[in-house]
Amino acid sequence: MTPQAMMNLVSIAPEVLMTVFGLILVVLDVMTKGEKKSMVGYFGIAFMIITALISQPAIGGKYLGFGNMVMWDTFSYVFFVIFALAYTLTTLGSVEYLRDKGILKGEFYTIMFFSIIGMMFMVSAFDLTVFYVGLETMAISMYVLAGFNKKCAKSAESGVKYFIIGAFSSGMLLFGMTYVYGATGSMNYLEIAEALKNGAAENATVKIGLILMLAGFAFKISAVPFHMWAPDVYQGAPTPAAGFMTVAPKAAAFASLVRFVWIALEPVAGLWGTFFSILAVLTMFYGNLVALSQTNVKRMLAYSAISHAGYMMIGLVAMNKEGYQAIALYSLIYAFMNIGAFTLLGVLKNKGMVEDERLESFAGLAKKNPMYALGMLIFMFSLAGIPPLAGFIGKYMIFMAAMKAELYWLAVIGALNSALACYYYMRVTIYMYFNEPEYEVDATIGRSAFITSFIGAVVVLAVGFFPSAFISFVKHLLV
Amino acid sequence: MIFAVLTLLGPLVAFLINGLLGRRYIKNAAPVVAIAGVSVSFVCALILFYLVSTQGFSVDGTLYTWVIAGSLQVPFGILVDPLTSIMLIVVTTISLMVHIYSIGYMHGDKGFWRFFTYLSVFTLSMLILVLGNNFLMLFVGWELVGLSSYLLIGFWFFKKSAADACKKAFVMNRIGDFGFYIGLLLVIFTFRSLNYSDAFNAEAIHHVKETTYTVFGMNFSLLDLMTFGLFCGAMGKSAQFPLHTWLPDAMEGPTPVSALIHAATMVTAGVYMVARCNALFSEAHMTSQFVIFAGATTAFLGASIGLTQYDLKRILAYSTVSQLGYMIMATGVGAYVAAIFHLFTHAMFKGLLFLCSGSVMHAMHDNLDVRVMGGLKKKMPITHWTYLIGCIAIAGIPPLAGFWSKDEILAMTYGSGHTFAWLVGTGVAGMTAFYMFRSYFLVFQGTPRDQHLHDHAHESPIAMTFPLVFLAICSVLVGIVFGYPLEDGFIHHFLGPVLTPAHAHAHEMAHSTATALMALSIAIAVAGISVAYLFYVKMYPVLPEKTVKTFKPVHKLLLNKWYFDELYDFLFVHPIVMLSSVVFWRAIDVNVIDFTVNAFGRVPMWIGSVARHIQTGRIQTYIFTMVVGVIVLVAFFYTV
Amino acid sequence: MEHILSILIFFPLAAALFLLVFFRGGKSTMWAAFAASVVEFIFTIPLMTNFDKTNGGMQFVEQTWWIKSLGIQYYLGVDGITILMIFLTTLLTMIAILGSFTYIQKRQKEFYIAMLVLETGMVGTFLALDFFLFYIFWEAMLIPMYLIIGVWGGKRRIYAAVKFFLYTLAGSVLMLLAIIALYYVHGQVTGEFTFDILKITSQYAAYSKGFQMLIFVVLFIGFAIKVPMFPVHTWLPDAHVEAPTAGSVILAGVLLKMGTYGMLRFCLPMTPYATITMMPYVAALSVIAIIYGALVAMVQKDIKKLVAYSSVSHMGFVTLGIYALNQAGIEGGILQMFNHGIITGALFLLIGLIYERTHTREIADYGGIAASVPLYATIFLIFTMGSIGLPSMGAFIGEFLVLVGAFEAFSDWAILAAIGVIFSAVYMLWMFQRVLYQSLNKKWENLADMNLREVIYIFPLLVIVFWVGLYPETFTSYIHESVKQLVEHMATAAVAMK
Amino acid sequence: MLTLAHYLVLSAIIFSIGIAGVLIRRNLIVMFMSLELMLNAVNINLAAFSNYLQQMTGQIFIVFVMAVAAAEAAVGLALIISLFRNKQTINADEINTMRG
Amino acid sequence: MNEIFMNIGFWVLGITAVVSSLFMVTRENPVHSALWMLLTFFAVAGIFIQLDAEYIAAIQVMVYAGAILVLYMFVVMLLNPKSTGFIKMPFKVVLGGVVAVVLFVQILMTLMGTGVIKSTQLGNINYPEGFTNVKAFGTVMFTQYIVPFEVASVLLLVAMIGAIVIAKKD
Repeated sequence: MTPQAMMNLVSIAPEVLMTVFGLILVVLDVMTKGEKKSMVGYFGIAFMIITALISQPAIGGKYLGFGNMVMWDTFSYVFFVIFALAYTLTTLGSVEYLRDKGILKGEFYTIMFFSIIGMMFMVSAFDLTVFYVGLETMAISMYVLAGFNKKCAKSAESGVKYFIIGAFSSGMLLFGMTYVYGATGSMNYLEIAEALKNGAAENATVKIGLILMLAGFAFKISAVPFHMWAPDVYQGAPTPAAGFMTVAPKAAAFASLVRFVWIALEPVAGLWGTFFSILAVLTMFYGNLVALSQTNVKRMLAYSAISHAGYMMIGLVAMNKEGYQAIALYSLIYAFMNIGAFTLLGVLKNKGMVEDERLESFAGLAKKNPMYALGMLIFMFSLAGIPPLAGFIGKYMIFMAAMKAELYWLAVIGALNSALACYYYMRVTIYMYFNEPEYEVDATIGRSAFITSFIGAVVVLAVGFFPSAFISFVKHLLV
Repeated sequence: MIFAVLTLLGPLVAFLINGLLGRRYIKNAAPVVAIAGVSVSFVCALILFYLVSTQGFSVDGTLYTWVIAGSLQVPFGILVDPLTSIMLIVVTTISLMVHIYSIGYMHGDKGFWRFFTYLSVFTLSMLILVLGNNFLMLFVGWELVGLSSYLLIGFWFFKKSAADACKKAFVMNRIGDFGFYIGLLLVIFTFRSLNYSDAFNAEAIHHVKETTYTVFGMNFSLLDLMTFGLFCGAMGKSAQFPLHTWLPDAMEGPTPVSALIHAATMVTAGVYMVARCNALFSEAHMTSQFVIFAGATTAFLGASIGLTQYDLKRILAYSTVSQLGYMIMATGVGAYVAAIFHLFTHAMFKGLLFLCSGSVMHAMHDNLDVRVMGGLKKKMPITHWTYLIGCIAIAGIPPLAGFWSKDEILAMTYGSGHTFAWLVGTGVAGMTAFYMFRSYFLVFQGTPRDQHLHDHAHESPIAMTFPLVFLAICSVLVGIVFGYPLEDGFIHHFLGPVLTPAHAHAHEMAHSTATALMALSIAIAVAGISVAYLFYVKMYPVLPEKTVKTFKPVHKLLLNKWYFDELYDFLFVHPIVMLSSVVFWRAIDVNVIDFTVNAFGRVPMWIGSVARHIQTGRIQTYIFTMVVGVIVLVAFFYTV
Repeated sequence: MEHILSILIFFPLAAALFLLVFFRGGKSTMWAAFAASVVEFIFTIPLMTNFDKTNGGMQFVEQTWWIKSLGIQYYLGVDGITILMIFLTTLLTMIAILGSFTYIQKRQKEFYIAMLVLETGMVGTFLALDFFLFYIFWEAMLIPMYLIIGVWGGKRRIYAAVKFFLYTLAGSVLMLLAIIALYYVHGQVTGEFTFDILKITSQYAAYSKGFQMLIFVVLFIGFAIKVPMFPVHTWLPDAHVEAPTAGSVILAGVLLKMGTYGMLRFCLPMTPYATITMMPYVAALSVIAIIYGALVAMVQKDIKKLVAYSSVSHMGFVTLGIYALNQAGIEGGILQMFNHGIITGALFLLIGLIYERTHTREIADYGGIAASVPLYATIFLIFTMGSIGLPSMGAFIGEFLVLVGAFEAFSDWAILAAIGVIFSAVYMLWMFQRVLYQSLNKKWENLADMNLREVIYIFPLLVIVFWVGLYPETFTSYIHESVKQLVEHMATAAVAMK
Repeated sequence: MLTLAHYLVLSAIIFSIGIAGVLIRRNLIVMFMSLELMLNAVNINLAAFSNYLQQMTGQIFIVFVMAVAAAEAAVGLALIISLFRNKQTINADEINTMRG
Repeated sequence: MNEIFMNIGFWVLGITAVVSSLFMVTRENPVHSALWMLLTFFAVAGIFIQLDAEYIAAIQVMVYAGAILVLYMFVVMLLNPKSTGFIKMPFKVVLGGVVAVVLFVQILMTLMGTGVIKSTQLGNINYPEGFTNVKAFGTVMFTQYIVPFEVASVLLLVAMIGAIVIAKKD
């Protein structure tokens, strides 16, 4: 094998491996019945672990194959691990939920699994075609996941909403992409960058094309004003799917965005810097302010997810190494805390411990079920970014990046927003701990959901105390 | 040194024993402990006095370093000099007598042990006050006697009046202490030390004599400012105008307390302090003028109010105020020795008078209104005679104690050229004689006005009469023993070295003038007594009633104590309470600050609840927003 | 002795975990928690005895990398300024736990766990020498305190807890940015990117005046909220009133000290130019706090609220002393921090224990109870007097030193501050009179006096109050050298500034 | 003379009509059709640029767009059917149960 | 001659495409809309041919007109939805139209502002010797763009599974 062929193979090997595993899952799905369907998910976890173990690139190693089309490096790997974690946690947390809802189907896991392949392509793409197809793979999977609970009108509604708006945004993305392609003459990131450097940036169509493209990206990361779908979709989607959707696709969008803007758009940094700083401010404020007035916890978490995208955008705007490292770390931590929170939310609701995710129905949860209340408390404070919990480390890295880039004003706005955000997270804890229960419920929660929330909580605590490992994990990231 | 420490230890140990074990174990044996403690002090005081007077013994030692802050080091130190030893004598004597007296007086009270515990605290504090060798020790004692006073006035705390009175006493004193505090700070600022030995160093004082100090943009002489601050403390403690109003109210406490604290010892602490700081005060001319003014005013105010009161203890209280005014006035004119001398004699006879009043009260079932008494001389002979001796002493009839000291003060005042002050002083002497004898006549002479009460009256037990007799003897003797011959007696030689000799002026005064003054003051006293006799024996009750009718507004003014309490309420208490509750608390704290704070919470909530309506749930709206977003962004980037 | 500081920090946390796993609430939990706090307190004794008082620098230092890639260390140390605070913290926690045995009736296990976790946070805050570590502990304290107020508090506990939390948080989020800014600026100056407090401090001369001003203001606001200084004090009355006794004790006793501690450790030495410039303004704020706090305290109807406002007033003295920037002032400030912790802590305990019996905190509901609870009355009186600043008790020494220091630095403000001495007597005694004196309210005729447990937990405080008052050197000797260094540091900076 | 601009403008017109269609119609299926219209506009652009740049990339991208369009059509219509089963409507105005 | 032919072709096809898409958007009956869309698809296919993309034109007809449109028709028939027409509020209809126009104007202005695009005349793509459009397309597709092509297979697989799982009646 020539070195080039070797390179090619390595660059795409993880995805290929994943695809093979995905196909095995499809087969497994057919072979299992009823309760056993959860095996599909568990096998998926095993496959993820296998892939993660064997696909780890050497530190600093870059495998760019297929004519600069796909890149496998630490950056891709770290985000792959994030997706894998999101998958693992969601799978563990979802079995019980799906069973209770009567939608325990292997497809849930298969689709989630394939969506991760799409995300991996998005992240490792060095060419807009690969990126686009990966993006759509992910997006279509997400539409399906959102509408997965067919019997529930809300789920169907959220699926359709997500789908229509998503398709619209990818239309805009594409339209923008065509102009960029037209002006630079290529779909390849490196060539785009080259062309932009050589004067294509002067071309006015590039500007409008980029704005349309970035708007498409902004849609994926749910940045204001392209965020409108997010609360409705998260609220309607099956809770584990919602948890997954707030984490993995967003991380993928951010990662691919980082790749794109750092490599392809490096010559027009001013443009996207301004673009995302405007959006970051809007996103943080809008997400937090509206979350304040929510009475449905799931919806509140949806808005909070929007605001978290705002914080992460600060890392993007910082335009330094710390910035995207912070984004990676943030996504990683966010995976644990948000999926943990969503899992708990879903399970508690299904068991009747909370009603309809209403805030008031959380009253006295600490009495009804102290362990889960404690878990929820940890997730809430972590999301709020209170040390020593993991969420703080994430925010801290973001602020570090912003300060380094001398984006003081953005850092200040971010900090103020995180103070503002505290209130609505706290409100959940207020109801859980400070109020008397509205009604008594006797219910036990299954093992897998417990494990998910337990892992989430433990990691959230552990990262708070020993962030070193996590930080050094992302420290080797290089775009 | 050892004796000095022992002096302190006596009451301290007594206090600890009674305080910790009193309620459960000692109970009625409390006086034994307390008296043992104070006896130790008394004996030590006598020994110290003996040593100081005969061997020129003195101590200025440090027990340990108390406060250290950078270069400033304040020792917990003891100073024994003639002034101290005199004060020790006064304090321990009266204290011992009151302790003994209290066995009888407080017998059967629920808080018997508590009372003696407090008395021990007081004695201890007072001893710290006089024994300290620096300003901070003085201040400690100063505050601690305030505490004891608070505790003892409020001994019967379930009476609202007592509870009010003790608080008032403490707060009024605190107002003075504020000044004291500033004084202290200025002393530190000036001398970098709080030790008397550093502060009263003539060279150091000379050094800062001309220095001015800026406060709130105004320039003052440093010494004036410092001494004025210190004097504010004295005004509080010694009940000088305008901080005098607490003392009469303090009579809510048990009578022995009034005798000990509010007549003989604590209230004279101010005089002691000014005398102690004579080195500073004599250089501070502005302050001296103020001291004289305050003293004279107080003397007059006290006496004038005393004229009309009907409550026996209040009469004595105003008399105390008035006498304190005398002493302060004396310090103002530089007659420190005279002031201390008067302090000494006053302690004896005023202590005696108060104890007598307690005895009367005991007999009259705690009734103190002089209008219902009368003719008690038969029923209570010892009380009667001792009270009479006290009255004569205070009126200033030779050779009893009051004459010697009071006359000296007046002479000094005249001699120093403060004629107006002298005039006031002389007038007050007459008034004093009048109202003291007024009380005497009303209580002991004449016919009983409430037969029922009279029938049940009886002489007090021995525990109470013994102190009366003892103090009566003292009242007769101390003046002549210590003060004879006038201005050249034992006390002058004794205190002279510590208290700057008072007067150039005095020595210049012709002998004939001195004699004339003496005669005048005796005459005034006699006149006062005669008028009292006329009013309250001969022509009672016609003449008093007629006088009251004639001078109705004046009488009312005096009866109501010049309306000082009401004035203070109107000027300070109400405005401050209103300001605090209406402006500071309700308006600023709640409605401005907290409102703002809550607004930081509410405004985002409000914005959020408005902004959420953008989220209509319709796909078209969402897409519309996206498109508008793109349009705006495009427009933005094309214009930028 | 090697890891005494780490032990001090993490022992309570370990104990909390132990409680979490092995206990099910009830009596045994209480005693276990108490035992843990006693052990923790005992750990401070070797710390106190082995402390080298002639050394003004950091002692018992522990230093390893925590997050090496970001220049964050696990760096602990204790100096004269902190050691008293450590002592205070462990002592008060112990007492507060003992004082909660009967007060806390529901969810006992959680309560004691929260208390122990809180202790970890507090000790950690005082010991951290790494800015990042400090911030972690600083914020981490909020959660247990928030729960203590919110779960076991009074009627308006939710409002109070939220207010406490958000208020403090709002102050400290910007602090985080200031910390990061210092990190970068220090990095630019020296090439070494670190959160080491001592290193960042040592480079103060390299920070421009404008930068110092900015950092100062941000840090100061964060700390001032915690102190709390006028006009950011309004969380305090609510939090104090609603918190359970132990919460109030810790809040008043330790948490408020964090603000002033922060000023001493950060504002002063790190941004000396700004400190010197801002000195008079801070003094003005302090004086306003002293007088305003006292006046507002005077008209309160709720005992706890009154004591809460009195804290504002007393803490005003602390800040006044600290910003006098001289030996006497700073020492006085530190000592006053200590005293205020002891005295106000004791007052809250006393109020708490009577509240357990009467279930009211309205002053008007009481009256004359000294007749039925004489021992209580006596002890209450002692602490009332202590709070007033009666000589022979601790607070006097503190106030005195503060005023001496302040008088040297800004005499006019010191004079105004001394007025607080009057008002403190007014409001405390007025309250005392209305609660304990006057005629006995018939309702409380059969009120039970303090029992043995209550006497036991008050007793150490009683001893300390007099100890500090009569022989403060036991305590001040710890702080002399450190304060001296700090003052010299400020003086050097002042010279450099000119 | 046909320039690149002609095609680009044509595609822009169709794209705008597509957007307008999404915005003004309330039948989900028609809205979806409008989305297809937008994709067609994209395709015209791509083909035009492909011609202009003299390379195949643009045309190849069209194939991917079509593949995606087909996939979307499958999933999207399935979702619409699922919604219709639940709510008996495919009226965009009526699927607003989640809002605020 | 060729050029005139091209010109005529463009205008005819272009106008057809625009008009038919306008009709598609504005017809109340979804079936009509679908039929108008069909016309648009054909017109666009013609444009592709003009742009030297014969292969694309072919699959445009096959995929869009043949597959996707049929799917639409099928669903329309299946659901036979009662609701047709526009969103109810005319104000919003106008607003929707307005923003679409505004966006169009912005794009137009951009295009007009770019000289290169305005003046470039399009011609035929020059293929290497022996290459036709399809061959060239295939060569590039299966060499350079093999990866996205493979990814597209995953995409279609997901879409298939998803469509089944959603549409299937349990």
